[in-house]
Amino acid sequence: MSNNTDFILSIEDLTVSFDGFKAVDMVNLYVDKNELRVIIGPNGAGKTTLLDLICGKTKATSGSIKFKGKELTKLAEHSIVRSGVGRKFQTPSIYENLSVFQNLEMSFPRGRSVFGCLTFRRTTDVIDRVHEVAEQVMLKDSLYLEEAGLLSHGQKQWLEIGMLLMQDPELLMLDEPVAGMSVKEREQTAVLLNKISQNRSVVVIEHDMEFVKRIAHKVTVLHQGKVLMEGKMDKVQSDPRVVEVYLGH
Amino acid sequence: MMKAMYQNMLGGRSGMIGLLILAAIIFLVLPLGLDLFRLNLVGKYLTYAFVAVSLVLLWGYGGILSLGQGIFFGLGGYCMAMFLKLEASDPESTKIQTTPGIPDFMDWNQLTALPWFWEPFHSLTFTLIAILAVPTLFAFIIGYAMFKRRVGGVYFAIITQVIALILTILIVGQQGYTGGVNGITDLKTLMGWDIRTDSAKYILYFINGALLIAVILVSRVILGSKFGMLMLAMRDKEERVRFSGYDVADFKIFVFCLAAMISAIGGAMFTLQVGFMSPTFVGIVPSIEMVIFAAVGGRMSLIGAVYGALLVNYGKTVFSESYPELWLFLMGGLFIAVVMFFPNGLAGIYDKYEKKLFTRKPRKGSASAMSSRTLSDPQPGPVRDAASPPAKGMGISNQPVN
Amino acid sequence: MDGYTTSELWSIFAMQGFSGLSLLSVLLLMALGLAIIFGQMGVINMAHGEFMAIGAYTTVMLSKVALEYGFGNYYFLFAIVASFGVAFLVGYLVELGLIQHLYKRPLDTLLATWGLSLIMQQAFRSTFGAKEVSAELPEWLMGSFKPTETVDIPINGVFVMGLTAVVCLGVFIFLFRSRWGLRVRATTQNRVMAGAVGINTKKVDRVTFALGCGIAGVAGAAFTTIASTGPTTGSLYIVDSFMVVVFGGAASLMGTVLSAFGIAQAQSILQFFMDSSMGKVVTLLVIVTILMLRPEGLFAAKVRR
Amino acid sequence: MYIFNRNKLSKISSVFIGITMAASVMVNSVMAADYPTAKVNTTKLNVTDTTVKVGILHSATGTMAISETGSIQAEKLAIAQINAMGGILGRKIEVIQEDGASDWPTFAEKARKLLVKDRVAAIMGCWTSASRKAVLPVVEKENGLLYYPTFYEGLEQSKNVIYTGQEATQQILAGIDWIAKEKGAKTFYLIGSDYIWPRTSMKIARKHIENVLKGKVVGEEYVALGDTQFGSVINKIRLKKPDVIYAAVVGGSNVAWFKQLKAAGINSKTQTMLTISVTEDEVLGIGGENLEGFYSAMKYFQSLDNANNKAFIAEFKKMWGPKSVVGDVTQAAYLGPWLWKAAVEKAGSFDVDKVVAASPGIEFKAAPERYVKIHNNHHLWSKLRVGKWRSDGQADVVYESALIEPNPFPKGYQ
Repeated sequence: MSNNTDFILSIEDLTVSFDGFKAVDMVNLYVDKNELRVIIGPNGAGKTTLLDLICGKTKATSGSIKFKGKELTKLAEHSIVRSGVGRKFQTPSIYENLSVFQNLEMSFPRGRSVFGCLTFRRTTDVIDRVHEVAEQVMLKDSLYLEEAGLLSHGQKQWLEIGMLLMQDPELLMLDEPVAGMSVKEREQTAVLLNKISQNRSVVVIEHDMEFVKRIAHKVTVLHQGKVLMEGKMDKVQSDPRVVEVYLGH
Repeated sequence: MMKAMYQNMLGGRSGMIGLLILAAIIFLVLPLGLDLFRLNLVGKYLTYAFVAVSLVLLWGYGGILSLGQGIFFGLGGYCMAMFLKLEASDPESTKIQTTPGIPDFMDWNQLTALPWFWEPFHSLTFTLIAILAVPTLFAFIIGYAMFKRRVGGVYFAIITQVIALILTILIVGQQGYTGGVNGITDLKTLMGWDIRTDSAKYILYFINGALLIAVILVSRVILGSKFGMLMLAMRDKEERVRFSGYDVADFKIFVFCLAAMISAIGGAMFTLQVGFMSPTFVGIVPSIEMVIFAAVGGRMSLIGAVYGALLVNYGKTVFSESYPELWLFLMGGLFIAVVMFFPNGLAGIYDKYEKKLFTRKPRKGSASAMSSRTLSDPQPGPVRDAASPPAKGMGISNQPVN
Repeated sequence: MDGYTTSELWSIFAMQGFSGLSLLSVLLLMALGLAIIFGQMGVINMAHGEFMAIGAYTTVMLSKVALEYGFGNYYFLFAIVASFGVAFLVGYLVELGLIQHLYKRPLDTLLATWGLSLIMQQAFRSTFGAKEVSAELPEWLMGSFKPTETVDIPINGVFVMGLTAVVCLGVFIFLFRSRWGLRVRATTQNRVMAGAVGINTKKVDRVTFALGCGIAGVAGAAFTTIASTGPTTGSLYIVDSFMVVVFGGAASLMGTVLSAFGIAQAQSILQFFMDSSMGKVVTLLVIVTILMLRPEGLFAAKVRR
Repeated sequence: MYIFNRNKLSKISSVFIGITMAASVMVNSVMAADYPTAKVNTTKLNVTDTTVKVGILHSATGTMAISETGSIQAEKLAIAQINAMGGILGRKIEVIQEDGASDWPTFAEKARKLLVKDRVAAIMGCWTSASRKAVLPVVEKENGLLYYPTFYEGLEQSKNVIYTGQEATQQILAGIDWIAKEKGAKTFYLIGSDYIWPRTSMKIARKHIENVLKGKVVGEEYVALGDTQFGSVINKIRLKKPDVIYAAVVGGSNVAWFKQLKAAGINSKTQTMLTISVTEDEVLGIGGENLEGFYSAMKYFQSLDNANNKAFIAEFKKMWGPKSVVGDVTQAAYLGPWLWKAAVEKAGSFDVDKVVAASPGIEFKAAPERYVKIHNNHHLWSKLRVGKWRSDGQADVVYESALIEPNPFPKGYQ
């Protein structure tokens, strides 16, 4: 792994400990450009913590996270986002009191400073972009819903993905994007993710193996804060260690 | 363009009507209906309204409860008072002192020269700048230290309260420099203009009213911009905002500084109209009372806050005259009732009532304008949709503590 | 300072340390109650000082009764228990009528309890009058003993400190060694789970809140040994107590004890070498600065967020 | 200064009381018709053919209410007595009472209201310096007349104010002289609450101790208003072992101060203390047993043994209940309406300018403190008494000075 710049994201020897408990322990992970990587693992394996570390929500105890060759561990959250990393949370995190349009508009990558916000104007390029993304995440019909809180659970998940797409990130991290979705919605989401990953890298945490099969280029299995194994889905699924971890759990 | 501007500043038709009514009350009804004595009282209440408005921005929209707005009200007031005091302490009228030409309380405290930080207050220009800059700078320091470290919610409230306490002790303890418990008193003229005359009182009242309306307009512009929307978003889902690439602390610092500046204007006008400034307006009790003004008026309503300040103070004057025993009970009950039953204060009650009356009509200008255009694109222009947010979701439960 | 000899300085530190300890007692008793209410339940009780005043008034009233019937020498022990009881009871009622509706809104509790404190202050004024009243202290609490020639230690200070130690110990045992404590901790850590395993969480909340108020009542009884009681007595300590709790790290009782100790000693020593207002200003400033650098307080456990 | 023989003076004056009282009744029986309203009131004051309006402006609510209630009662008593004697220039006094609510802007507001709306001929009012400072610009601007009862720091003199309490030098110098002589005191420890009155008083005390008595101030300490922790101060006092503690602690702190002293084993057997901030009113809160044997320097004590005072106390208790206590300020407040009456009658007019002009030289011989006279500087000539507190909350007067000239701007003490 000599040259970091080959990868969009390279994580090396990443460790975080909470009062001695190592939630993530010497993890190494490399994600290619335009790759869709799925991270699986039993509860408490450290999956969400890993995403937290990448996006800066949790600070690493040691190790390094490089994004496009740039060290992220010391950066503030907003700087990480601005450098091109988007993150979706486990439970849909949208602004329930704002309209769907406003939710998307808020994520438009312009006017992010105080002054920028005060002088921000809703120009046609903003409107066009919102429409484009709304179309993509299947929310075109709900665009003018006054309170996004009224959307269904699945639609909220899409809205949050849409908000990330507004930022046009090079790395998109999704924490359980299909939780609480119907079978049909899952299928639509799978299509969506495959489309999204055509021009950006995506890291997904997911439990639904059927879903994972449909989208994953490569799968990483985390267990007790460590990488258990990594590879193609079929290979991972048949690995005895993985089976043991899941069944033994 | 003009239309957008109008929508933005005045919050649409209903917002404009509300503002016009308020202006009419301040500029016509009260001056015509009240004698100068009562009007002067109203003028004093209106200086508190600045603080109430600042708390709508800070607390209602920003979700940041400051229990130390008295700090900024006081700093603004003290800056003004320092200028007026220096003008009142010319060597001629203070010739009886050991050191003529310095404020009387300094002389009593054995100071023989004007302290350095008083010197620039000889200049009115400097004073006017200081009234705005000193509290803002102070707010910036506090805000920077706290928000950058994600101190929020309850902790922020308690720490601002302690800072208010520190400042009060300091002002009272350093009486040679500050006038101590008595405050800075016996203020007479502003650039030779006697502020105690009837005509001056009228003029100051109108200036005060105009400034208040101006502050409300500016606040509306800010709330109507993307900034206002962001405040709501932040109060709702701070993490999401942060992970959309915004530096949340910057926005909090800004709104805290803005609130400080608005409160300071109120403080300066207070000094001018009342004729002195004292530490009683800096401490914990006035600071928390000012929160109740905003709460009674409606913590999400700029105009409501003004009515809140007027009503609570009027109630205080009336009740403390006739039923002094009852006043604290009433005030305490008001706190509890507003929190438990009317979290949106008067504005909330008004909205509810108005809704019942005009169910056919869409409610507030902006939000409903949006829904009536559901099929068309929103117009390019400033983001004004957030000017009148849905009244739901007042709970500040989403405040992260750290 | 102007020319103290070494032995004098030595006695200064001994006596100041002691005077810090007696400040500590009231502060700690107040803060302990708050730490339970705020730290364990997340409720900001701005009326906490008024619960202390309830205790103080109870003690004063009992002292009047005791004088009348001539058992003035022993009433004080009984008064401590009574102060706890009365404050506990009022706290229980307040939780029932007010606090339980506001658990999810900490900032709103702050405002509502502030309103409550205004009402309670006026109630004191209407009942006991605006004038400050003070309890007749039993003889055995008066005076001081002198371990050395220059050191004087007031006996009431020693007594109050002993009382504080006993209360602290009691709270620790209650929270960490009793079944009730287990329920309290279970409820505060995971309300839903606690409810699921059959704990009556509402009752637990009520008792916890009332317990905090009761301890404030004991603080009030202790307070009567050093000063008089007026309607606004409670408001003197409320901000300081909050500082102690926040400074110690809200969730840690040990932190509360240590921070009360630190703050009281710092203030006491500083007030000796500066004047009293500057001593207080410096103490508060230092705390605020430290809190800005370390918002979670001194002794907060690192938790996985 | 001390040239009068006290005993002789007291005998003479007690004879005088009867005469003056009788005389004043005679004078007051003059009809209002002798003084037509148009003549006695050229400045649109609220004076009719039968009445004259006077304002009372104190805190009836808030933290200061405890202290100011006595003043309100005394003023009302004086006014009731004056009315019973026929009023002033044949006009009954009608009181408009306003509540300053312990809040300084409210004081200013209400003063303005009394002067502008009610057009009162005089205001009896204020207690704290802060409230007076807030009211002063209003009174001067509207050309009103304020009778201010509290002993205070001096450093003030206004055409529109008559100060019926002592300014600082009147309360301090003679008391310190006495205690220095009586106790042979050389070292003093000064302690006060942290605001203008104690600070000014201590400044004057220090200069006097150092320059005149050649004694030594071994400590000077100020505690924040409302502070209840005196541990540090008491420790310092223990180390410094002053001959005299000179104290000006006020309000709630006062109680804590004496209580903690007693708890620390410092009492009048081991320590001399002279305070200038404890009157009978304060003793109620502190408790006589905590004070026993300490000294206060005041111009008036309830226990003063003279006919004026006995009559006054009897009337006061009749009006306000037998449990009432009367302190120094309460008595000074009682003087206000009487001094105003005398000045109005001397001027033959209610006009403020004329009353002010007539005021210097006005004497009041029926004063409970026995005799006062208005100085050109609008303060009163008065005596200083030192009282030694008993456990029942009353004081034994152990020293009485001669009349002291008021000097609000003392040279050499600034």
